[in-house]
Amino acid sequence: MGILEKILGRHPHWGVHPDDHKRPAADAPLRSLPLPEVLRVPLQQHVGSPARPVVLVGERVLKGDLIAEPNGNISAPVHAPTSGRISAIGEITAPHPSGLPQLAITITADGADTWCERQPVADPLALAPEEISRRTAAAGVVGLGGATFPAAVKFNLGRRLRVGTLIVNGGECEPYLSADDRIMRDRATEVVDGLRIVMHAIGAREALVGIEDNKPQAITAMRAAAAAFGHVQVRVVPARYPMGSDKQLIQTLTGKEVPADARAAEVGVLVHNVSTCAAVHRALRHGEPLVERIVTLNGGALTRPGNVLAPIGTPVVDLLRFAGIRERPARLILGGPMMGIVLPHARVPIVKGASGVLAFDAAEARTPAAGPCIRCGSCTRACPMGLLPLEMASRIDADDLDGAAGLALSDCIGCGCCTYVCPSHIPLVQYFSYAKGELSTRERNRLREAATRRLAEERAARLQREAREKAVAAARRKAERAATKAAAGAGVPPLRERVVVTPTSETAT
Amino acid sequence: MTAYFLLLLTTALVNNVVLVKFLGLCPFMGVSRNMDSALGMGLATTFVITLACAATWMLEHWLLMPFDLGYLRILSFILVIAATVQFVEMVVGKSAPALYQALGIYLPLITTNCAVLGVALLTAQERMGFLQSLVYGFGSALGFTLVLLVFAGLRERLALARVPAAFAGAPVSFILASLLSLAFMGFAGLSFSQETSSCGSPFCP
Amino acid sequence: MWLAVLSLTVLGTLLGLALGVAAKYFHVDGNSLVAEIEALMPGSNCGQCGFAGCPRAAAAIAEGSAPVTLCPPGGRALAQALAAKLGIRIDLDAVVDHGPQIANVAEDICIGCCRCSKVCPTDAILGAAKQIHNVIREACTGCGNCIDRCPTEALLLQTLPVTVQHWVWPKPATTPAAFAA
Amino acid sequence: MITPRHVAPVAAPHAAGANSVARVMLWVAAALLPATLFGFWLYGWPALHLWWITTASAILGEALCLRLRRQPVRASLRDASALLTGWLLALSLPPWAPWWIGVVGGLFATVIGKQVFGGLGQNLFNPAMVARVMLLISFPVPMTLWTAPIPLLSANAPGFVDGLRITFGTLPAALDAMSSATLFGYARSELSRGVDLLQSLAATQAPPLSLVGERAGSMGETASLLLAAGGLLLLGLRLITWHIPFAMLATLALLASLMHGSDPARYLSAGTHLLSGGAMLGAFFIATDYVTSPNTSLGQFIFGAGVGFLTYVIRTWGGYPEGVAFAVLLMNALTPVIDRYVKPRIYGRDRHGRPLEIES
Repeated sequence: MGILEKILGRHPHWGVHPDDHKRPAADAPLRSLPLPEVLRVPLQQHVGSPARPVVLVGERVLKGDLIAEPNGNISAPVHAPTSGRISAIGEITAPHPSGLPQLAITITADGADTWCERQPVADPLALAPEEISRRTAAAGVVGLGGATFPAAVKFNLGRRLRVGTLIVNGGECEPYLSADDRIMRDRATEVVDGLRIVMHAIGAREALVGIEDNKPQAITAMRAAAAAFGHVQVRVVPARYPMGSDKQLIQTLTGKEVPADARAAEVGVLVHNVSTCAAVHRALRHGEPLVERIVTLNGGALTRPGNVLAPIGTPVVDLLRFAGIRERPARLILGGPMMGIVLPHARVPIVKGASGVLAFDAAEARTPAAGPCIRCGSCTRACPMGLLPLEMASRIDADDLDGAAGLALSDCIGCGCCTYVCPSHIPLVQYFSYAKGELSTRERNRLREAATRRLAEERAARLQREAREKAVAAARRKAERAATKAAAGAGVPPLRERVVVTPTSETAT
Repeated sequence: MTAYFLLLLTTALVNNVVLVKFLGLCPFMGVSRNMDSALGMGLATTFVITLACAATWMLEHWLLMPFDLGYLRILSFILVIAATVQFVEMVVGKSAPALYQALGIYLPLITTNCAVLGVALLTAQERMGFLQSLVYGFGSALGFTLVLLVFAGLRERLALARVPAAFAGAPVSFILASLLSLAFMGFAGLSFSQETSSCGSPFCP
Repeated sequence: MWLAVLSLTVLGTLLGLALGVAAKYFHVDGNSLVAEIEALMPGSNCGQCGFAGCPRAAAAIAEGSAPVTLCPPGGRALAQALAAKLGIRIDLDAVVDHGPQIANVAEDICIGCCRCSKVCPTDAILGAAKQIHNVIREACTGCGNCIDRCPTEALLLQTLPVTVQHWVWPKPATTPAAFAA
Repeated sequence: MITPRHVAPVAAPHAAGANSVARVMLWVAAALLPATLFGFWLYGWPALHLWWITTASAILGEALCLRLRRQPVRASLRDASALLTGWLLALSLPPWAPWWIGVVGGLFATVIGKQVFGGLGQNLFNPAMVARVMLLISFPVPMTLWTAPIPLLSANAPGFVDGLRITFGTLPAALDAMSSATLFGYARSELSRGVDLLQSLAATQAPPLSLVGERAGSMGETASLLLAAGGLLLLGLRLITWHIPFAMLATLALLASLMHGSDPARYLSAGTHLLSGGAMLGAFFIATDYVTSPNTSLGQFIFGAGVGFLTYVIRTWGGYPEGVAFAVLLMNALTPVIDRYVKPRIYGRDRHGRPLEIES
């Protein structure tokens, strides 16, 4: 971190270096949460369409049983996190800042925690890559770093684009969190085995494990576990937020830049989180679907911060009680302090992407009041994407969303560096989230309008057609009447007259 | 050559047509909402002024002076300028429809832009040579474009500022223009000749 | 005197001729502004603005005889887009915007009279005579034309509920109070 | 018990850095302090009086406007930006200028220069320089009446009361004897009399060029070393970046050396340009004003170079002997244009904002 490194250019020029608050939670040994009585498992814990329930209320399930199946190409199944009875399928408050309802399956635990029948694979590396993808998908493994993108979909993408390098993300740059740190320290062999399975699944030649230099024990453990495998390298990266962001880690480790609007796989790399790799290991070697994860419990309002192994669907309140509550939390956060979301209340469940639950005391939750922008440019220097946050925010403030989009608003990764460094404490990220949401709503409306336009045109065409048909029919009736009259008069139907009438009525419409 | 360059510089900066001579204020306030249209307006005006300077020089020297028709000067100059503007309008409408729409009414209004007539009349009044009047016209237009572009940039930023309601709109724009004028006072008396007393303009009284 | 008249006449004629030739050469057809505005409009021709269809409304907006805030289905976003296109400033707060709405048929009081489906600009109402009608959610634009036609008041406009997927962060407050420490 | 009290959803991040507007402003003030104290010592009590009058007027103007706009006055004043504006203006005034110069200048700076545009962060020109240029153009005589240094506690330095009399009343008759010329003013008037620099600078009455700052000039601009030290403090604290000061001083020095080299009899040397007038104050404290300078490194570099270039041009060929204030204002005006055309390269995009090619 010295001046020398800065001059040599190894120190990234972007990002921030917040106070990490990782200890003592990171050094406390991993504990297991006593089984909660009730688990609420949301049907959407991943990017993509929500899963579809395959169980009925009152049904008994075993731990690991499929309770909701994937729905569509990008989706993931959901499994029972413990054995028990399905007590409800309905709406609960989502772990989402909006506090809006979301569908979930509620399981009342029977306390036995009995596993269903598992199908372990002795040597996953001997399986066909497609089979690994299939089993990973069936186990409901999604990106556990927070993005929650279905892992198997990424495997297939990597295989199709012939990705050569697997990057394993052990950055964990978010302050307070140490779930990945803990898994690398305690389960390094599982992580390394998992990443070798992932490499096999995508056909990668090498794997780079990037770990921030503030986790020396994790680095040692991972180096020891990976020592036997020459194509797995553990690389130390500077501790700098947001090092754990895909694009920044790829740039730091390989020097490659992912072009805007392109996927990492297109430049020959694929990023998976260390916890995801461990989950792949469990899915293949043990046949266990993703039903539990390590969650960091941290924050000033807790007495015993640390990492716990908790079933998916555990209500946050159970976790907090387990960690001991010092005072009423001033703010509850799911995830890290930089990108995490505020929880509306403590009864919401944890999901697959929940790397931490933070209970902030009043001092930690104090938000300085926002002032006017003084154009100091701190945000511009901190932005890891090289954007101009102040310019975008001032345009959004003046309702010029297109102007902000013209400054590459869509490239913003929402890391929060700009807001963190802002001396005026302007909620820049919220401006960008608002604008992104509003722009996508507009885009949706635009598509809808195009559909409406088509429908209106179809209706106009239909009305025209009907009018024409009516006119034709009227003309025909008239002609027939005339014909009958003529026939009554002369006895011979005047055939030519009928031929002449039809085209004139056609043009009249 | 150096003389022409200095003439260009002094007409553009020292005797700036907008901020010092206060000519062409209508487009200066009207087409300075955004930088793209300001640049377009500036280029169109540059074209018109330079062309008008050439045309009016010819008019002056080949028609008005030989036949002693000095009293027709303003009338005939306006005629020529109007025709030039019409021509420019057609060219812009054909080649840059977006700019044509952005400039809107201000494009035909270049006809009545006093900067154009003013510069043309000044060149006639000062009895400049052909090349000199061309440079003078081009320099003035360049100064006009520069100031218009700078002012548009400032106003773009002003549009994002939280201006008090009492000053929002035209008032703050005029204050801004006055401050810009204040800044341009720094060029006052700029002189590259040996003696520092002259104000640098060849037309300085 | 004659010289002045002659010289100005000749000058004017020459310039006029030159411009005439140039006008031929640089000819541009049509007013593309109306077409551009029309492309921004919803296109359902619902008639709530008081004009017979979106093209008429677009023409009126282009010539300045109608305000850009005239379109209720377009809401605030459309008003803003139109204002940007025409380079005018508008007071966005004055535009009424309920958010997306759709019509809903109360099935127990629908008598199947078919009056509503006849006025629907997008053919979004299904139903034959004496059958309970139904609204196709995807096709309904929430224009409200059908509401007044229903003899039993079985049709109501409903604001679509916001879901977790479609929720948008609110814009940060910028009132002077936010400046207070 | 566990559920926190929320009103509206709070957006991430839930952590904030320690920086604040007040911290920035107060550090800048702290960096100005040595040069300011030196100015007080050098020019005596009148300088101190003018300083507080100007600063108080600036703060008063700000408070008045905030009140009229119904904004929280105390909270907004706490950011110390008005203090700094008044302070910088005071440092750029002739130290023995009468009180009304300070009052008019201070009020003009915050009211017209800043609050009319919407207050902190919304102004387009540096408020202190707007006020200084306005004063210079409107009141050229008192604004170019310089005092020779009469250090406090020296034999003929005015006392506290005499100081008040100088600032608030009429100038004592003795002032004529004390009035002096800045080096630029002297060089210019000698040149226009036809005396070349080689002779005029060698003459005994030539104002000295002092590294420490014992020369005639504005209250706070003479102590070049102290100003540079303050600037280095700001650089060290990363409150400013090196681009603007370096580009400005380097451009000024480069131009001056080139011209001086070509004709030493007509053009002053680089050292003179750097150490006289407001070059140091301008480079470190005025041109670096966040609000009115570009916010990308390259933009700042261009901005600084522009200020240096224009300063040299106005000093050497312009109608005014000193050009920093004008140069800063002119470049302020160009800032939006610079920001428009100079943008940082976005990750995954080229300089023009187009996505990078996918290399396979």
